[in-house]
Amino acid sequence: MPAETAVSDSTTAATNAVTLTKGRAANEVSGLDALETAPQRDKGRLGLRIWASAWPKLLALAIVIGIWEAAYLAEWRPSYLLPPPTEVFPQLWDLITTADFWNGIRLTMTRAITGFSLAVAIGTVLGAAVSRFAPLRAAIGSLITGLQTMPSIMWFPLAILLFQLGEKAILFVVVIGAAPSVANGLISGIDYVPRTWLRVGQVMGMSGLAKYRHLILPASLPSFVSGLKQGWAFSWRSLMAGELLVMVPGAVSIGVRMQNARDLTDSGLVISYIMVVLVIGILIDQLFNFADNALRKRWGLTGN
Amino acid sequence: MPAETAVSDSTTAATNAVTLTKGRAANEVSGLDALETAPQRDKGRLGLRIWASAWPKLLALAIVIGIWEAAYLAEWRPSYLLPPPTEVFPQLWDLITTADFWNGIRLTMTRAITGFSLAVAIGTVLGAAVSRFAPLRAAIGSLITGLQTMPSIMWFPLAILLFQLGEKAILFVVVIGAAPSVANGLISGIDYVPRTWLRVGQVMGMSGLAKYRHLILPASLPSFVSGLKQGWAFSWRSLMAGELLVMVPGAVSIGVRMQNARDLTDSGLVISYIMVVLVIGILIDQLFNFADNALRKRWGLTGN
Amino acid sequence: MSILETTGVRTDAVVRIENVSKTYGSGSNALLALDRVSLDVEKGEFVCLLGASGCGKSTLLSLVAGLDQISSGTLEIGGRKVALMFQEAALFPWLSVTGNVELPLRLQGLGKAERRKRAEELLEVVRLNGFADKRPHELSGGMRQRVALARALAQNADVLLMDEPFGALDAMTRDILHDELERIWREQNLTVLFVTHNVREAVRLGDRVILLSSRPGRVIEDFPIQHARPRRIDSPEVSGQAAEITDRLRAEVARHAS
Amino acid sequence: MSILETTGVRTDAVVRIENVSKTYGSGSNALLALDRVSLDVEKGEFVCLLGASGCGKSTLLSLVAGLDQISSGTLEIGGRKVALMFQEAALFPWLSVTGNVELPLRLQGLGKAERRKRAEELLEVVRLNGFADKRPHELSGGMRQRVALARALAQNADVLLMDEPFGALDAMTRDILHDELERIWREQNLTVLFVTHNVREAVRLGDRVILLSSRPGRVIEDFPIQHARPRRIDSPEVSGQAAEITDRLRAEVARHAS
Amino acid sequence: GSDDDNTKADTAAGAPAEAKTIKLGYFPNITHAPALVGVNKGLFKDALSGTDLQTQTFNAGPAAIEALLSGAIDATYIGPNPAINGWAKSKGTALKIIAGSTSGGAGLVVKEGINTVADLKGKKIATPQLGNTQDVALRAYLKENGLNADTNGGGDVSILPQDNATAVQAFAQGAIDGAWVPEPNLSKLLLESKGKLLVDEKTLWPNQEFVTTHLIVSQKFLKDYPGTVKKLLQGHLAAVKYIADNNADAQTAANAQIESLTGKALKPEILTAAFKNLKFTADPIASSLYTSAKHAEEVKLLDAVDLKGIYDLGPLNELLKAAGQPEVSDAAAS
Ligand SMILES: Nc1ncnc2c1ncn2[C@@H]1O[C@H](COP(=O)(O)OP(=O)(O)OP(=O)(O)O)[C@@H](O)[C@H]1O
Ligand SMILES: Nc1ncnc2c1ncn2[C@@H]1O[C@H](COP(=O)(O)OP(=O)(O)OP(=O)(O)O)[C@@H](O)[C@H]1O
Ligand SMILES: [Mg+2]
Ligand SMILES: [Mg+2]
Repeated sequence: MPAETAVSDSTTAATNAVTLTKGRAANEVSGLDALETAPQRDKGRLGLRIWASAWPKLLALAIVIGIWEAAYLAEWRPSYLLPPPTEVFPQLWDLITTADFWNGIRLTMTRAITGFSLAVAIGTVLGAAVSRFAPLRAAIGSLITGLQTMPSIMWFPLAILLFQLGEKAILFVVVIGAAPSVANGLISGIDYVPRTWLRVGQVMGMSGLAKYRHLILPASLPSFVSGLKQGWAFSWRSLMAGELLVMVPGAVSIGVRMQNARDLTDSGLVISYIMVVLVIGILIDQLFNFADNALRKRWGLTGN
Repeated sequence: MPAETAVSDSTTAATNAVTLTKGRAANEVSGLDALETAPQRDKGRLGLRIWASAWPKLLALAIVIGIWEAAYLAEWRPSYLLPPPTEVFPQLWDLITTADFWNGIRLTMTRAITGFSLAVAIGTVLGAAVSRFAPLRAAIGSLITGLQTMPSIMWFPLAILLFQLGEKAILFVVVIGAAPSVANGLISGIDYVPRTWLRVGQVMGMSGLAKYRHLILPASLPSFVSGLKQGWAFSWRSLMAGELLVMVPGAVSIGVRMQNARDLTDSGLVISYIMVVLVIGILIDQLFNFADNALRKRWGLTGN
Repeated sequence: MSILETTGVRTDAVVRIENVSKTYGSGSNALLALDRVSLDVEKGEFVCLLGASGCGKSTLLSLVAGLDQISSGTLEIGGRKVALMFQEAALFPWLSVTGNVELPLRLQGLGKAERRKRAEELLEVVRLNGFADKRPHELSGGMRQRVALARALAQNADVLLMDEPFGALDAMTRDILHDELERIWREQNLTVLFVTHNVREAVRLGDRVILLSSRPGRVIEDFPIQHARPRRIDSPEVSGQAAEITDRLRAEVARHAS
Repeated sequence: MSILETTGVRTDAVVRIENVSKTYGSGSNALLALDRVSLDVEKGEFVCLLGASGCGKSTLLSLVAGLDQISSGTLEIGGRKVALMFQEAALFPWLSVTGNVELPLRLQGLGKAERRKRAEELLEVVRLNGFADKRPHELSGGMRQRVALARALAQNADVLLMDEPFGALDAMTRDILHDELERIWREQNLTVLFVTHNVREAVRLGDRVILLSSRPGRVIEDFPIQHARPRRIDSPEVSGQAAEITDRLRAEVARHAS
Repeated sequence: GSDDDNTKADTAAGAPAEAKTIKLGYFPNITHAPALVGVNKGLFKDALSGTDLQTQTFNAGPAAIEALLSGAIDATYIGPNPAINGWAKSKGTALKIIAGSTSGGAGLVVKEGINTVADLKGKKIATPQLGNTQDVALRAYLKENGLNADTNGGGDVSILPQDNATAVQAFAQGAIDGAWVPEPNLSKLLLESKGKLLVDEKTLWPNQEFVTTHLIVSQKFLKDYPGTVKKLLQGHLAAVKYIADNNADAQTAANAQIESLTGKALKPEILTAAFKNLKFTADPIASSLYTSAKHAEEVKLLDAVDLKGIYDLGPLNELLKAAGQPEVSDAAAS
């Protein structure tokens, strides 16, 4: 019977975890219990912790590179279509050691952060408004998802109409691509705030802004953070499209560079840019994870 | 003092809501209490309910068309860039009355649904696996967000390499665009399953598949549904890009038609297709809302 | 000598409940939770509610607090501030213990230092001063309930509604909190509506004990408690009256069960 | 005549707790919740745990259930099936009342008809037969607790851990459930570890009553209850022993407070 | 790819081998008119007796080149730049240009008020894509006239690589001052946005000819199935001839094909104007390709690339000779 096994299993684990630490003073107890003492050990052995988070990544990387190299060696496709890692990595290195590249990164990241911040601001206000006013929800609730599904490129005509060709046109494309996602995350978070909390807020006399500030926003934060993450993805993709709208003298944005790499049918360069975009995406995700972990710790969802 | 006002307000409301219905038998009580009797009234007056959900949409539509017409009349931009509603609507009508258009819709929707289903299946498995196995999470958790940020067009070379030119290549672009979003929604849902429930599951002896089936999936459903919604948006956008990969003579997909409308700088047609895509997005969102509302009702988050 | 006796005026009702009914759901699914309940609570009065599980006590409190809408009847609280301590602690997990207690103070616009001071006092009242910085999930069930009590007291309301506030507490802690609650009630001239399953507790604290019938809830008896305060929960008077009320309650449940 | 006396063998321990300590957190934030607790529970024994709020009763149960890991000591339950009824009802909101009760049955692989039948029986035991299709949020606090009891019973375990199972129930419903629980315990030869704040309830039900000290929890007294069953909660014997235990408990709390 | 699903047909020794199927790519674009007309009128089908023709349309050069390189298609109509890129990246192993298709049909359209090259100073000019034919042409033209422009959009003249749809709209709205674009956008700018033709690109070339589109084939396919390639060329020549002989009918056919592929036809006036600006010829105008590549190198848009051998005009010339027409040359301009 599954139930039986499971319980006895865990109890056995408890029994096994017993050690010699009996009878120590409270803050001396350390034992072998992983969950219990994780934070303490962490301080002691930061290196170990980093290693624990790094080895799976390195392994995954090694596997991908292995498959890639194998595909190359097996001559699955001609090498000008699928260049081997040994060719691409030097190319990537050459790329990222140019000042030009970093100027492009700076330009693109500036746009991404500006656009995303704007999208978050607008999306938050929109989400809060839609979830608060029933007629607004009926009017534009579904439109939000509709807007999300619009390919960025279809906003180009409108962007040009409204903003000519300029940074603002890019920002417009980014914001209209990402804000609905942020709004949707917030709306779904608000919709799932447990009723008990809402009632607590009501007896406390919360209303209007105070209610949002002290109850709704913190309570819907998990879903909101996940909405932000999706919003980031949307804003980045919209930006990659939007950057083709405007060229700024001096620095060539990542979006343009990616497009060029493809236009030139330069497989090595395309793969290099894919890696660059993935690394940026991974780094940003780590930021979100920081926020998320802090949140889960506060909420008592981690550890023992 | 805000607290005071709020409470007395709601109590006053309660007092006002008092009517002549005193002393009726239990299932006869109806009164004027909106929250209480909503379901009953709904049955009686379906028309009213539809109207309540429709008028804000119609109003919003009227406002948008009004602004548009005003912009046209003010000759803000030349009319070949911003044609008036009176020109676009006939054009839209002409468009949607052709059999060709509907063939395109059928083709595109078939692809969208196939791709999305596949993305959901893969995303769910991926999300469940990542949230279950810590090393997998460390290895590819962040990569999932990284993948999401990759513009669809960058997958074209890989799609062609792997699948040549065919429906499979399109599906690949759609799935790789949408699956990470579904996975992320599930992961964040699982991360926020209240600890109490997990403990209840543990004492019940749930483990492995049973745990996912009976506890984790239902508990993370709200976040999962919101992930699905985002996933739909991603898959649709990826599809619009992916459809440019393969063009099948005869039935012209919506993605190709949109691109072409833009290439022809046919503003009226572009606006028509924007409307078509928005309407499709809105309809799909309504489907998600059905699911969502059913869910919220089950969870006791709606009504009184 | 109870507050009721000192104030004396019986027309000064703070909470006026007249023929209030409450139905949940509608159609064939309808459930009549309260059936024409009438009850007046005077200013400064301490009223205890007793009744079987599911008879509608929590429902009544939420109606008084304005959280749900009544189906018929009249309910007036005359614009007074109402605080409700819920049956479940319902603390906010994203706030620490002090954070939870300080929140109502914040909403009242108190400054930071003042808030801190007041929260400390309140945690002292519920004997949790050492736990100010813990999170709700690090507390035991009884401790959470006490934080919820401190939070309700922080609201500084005129009318305090309490739904089984001491259900998860051991007898000793409960005794202490009885004394504290009685002190605060007296000092601040609060009006209290107190739901409990413990008949002795009701007699220990209340000016009146109201008995509700089983589903649908209806007022079936109103016992005035005349014993002089301070009372002790294990005193013979309290025990005696509690036994009397228990018999009445038992009779009602038996009647209902048949 | 208690089950303990009939089984007789005191070495047949089902739950063996030896010198178990439990610390939450670490470093300066560490909190010693249990301090070298030793306790053996025999097969078929009904053991009640008493102690002040926050003394570690729930912690002990969760250790026995294998939900948390002990910090030091030995804990053995010999591979037996354990069910735990949590202090909060913790029902699954996405399942109806029957759905919640049927879930453990489903995990045991029972067929649909059988499940339905068993769930009906269990809801009958907790007197909630009319509420099978309601959702948890439509129940009162006490009703939820009873559903949680039915769900725990549905697990068909050898060892039943109960954390203040009747805290939110009125005296009458509680009496009924005492009888039902005693019957089931006897019929299925269950081993029960029962946390309560109600000393009379402990004496009414238990073969032994264990007293825990305040933070950190430590066993300070072990009262065997010898009165013949069936007992009545308002019988003089139960009251008398309850008074004795209460005095001891009060002394402990007073000692601790000083 | 063709290597997978084609088996060499049993033919008599010495006879050119034929593939079972040939996958031909093209764009639903007026500069690919021979393909449009050929497919629409069944001219390829007629020529490719015994070989099944599968067509595949693309939206832009990179995808077509990717498809050709990975074997998803065997031959395609394409512009000179993607062909050069594909040649360069595969180090001359992937493809061959086997015929020309289209010449001319590009130019610089500017706003009112710009009358000479000198007026371009400080202006914003769009081109379709960094390093493509038009982009290179503009840069070379500016350089010749003493104006500089860098690849980052800076210099005397800001060059903004931008897709044609964006450029057309931006021009209509006055967001840019001019655009060097191919047909049909050239006609669109002239007719709809009332732009002024400052430079007609063909005036910059000898004989007023320069390649816009040509037909390429994968080297592997060419090697395996020279017979099929020849038949493909036959179809191509037939299409070119058809356009020359029945211009009006060809226009209709091309537009019909565009409509069936994209759901929307070109406006008749644009169609006519574009056709007038374009010249359809099987001559690949090799000299313009070399010159364009040299220009690209000069403005540092292309690394030095050896284009020697990019043409294989043997089969084409055989067919031309058989038809009594002049042969074409793959020699660079002297
Ligand atoms: N939100 C709701 N929807 C439907 N029915 C409800 C809802 N809340 C309560 N009820 C029903 O109303 C009745 C009274 O519930 P209430 O919570 O007021 O009982 P109670 O007296 O507080 O009981 P307890 O002592 O167990 O807490 C119960 O039968 C319950 O099922
Ligand atoms: N997850 C946790 N993290 C940190 N401390 C905890 C945690 N759970 C319990 N504690 C602490 O352990 C001590 C014992 O808690 P426990 O819940 O076992 O008490 P209890 O005896 O069940 O009390 P009550 O009768 O109030 O339910 C308390 O001081 C509490 O603050
Ligand atoms: Mg209640
Ligand atoms: Mg506890």
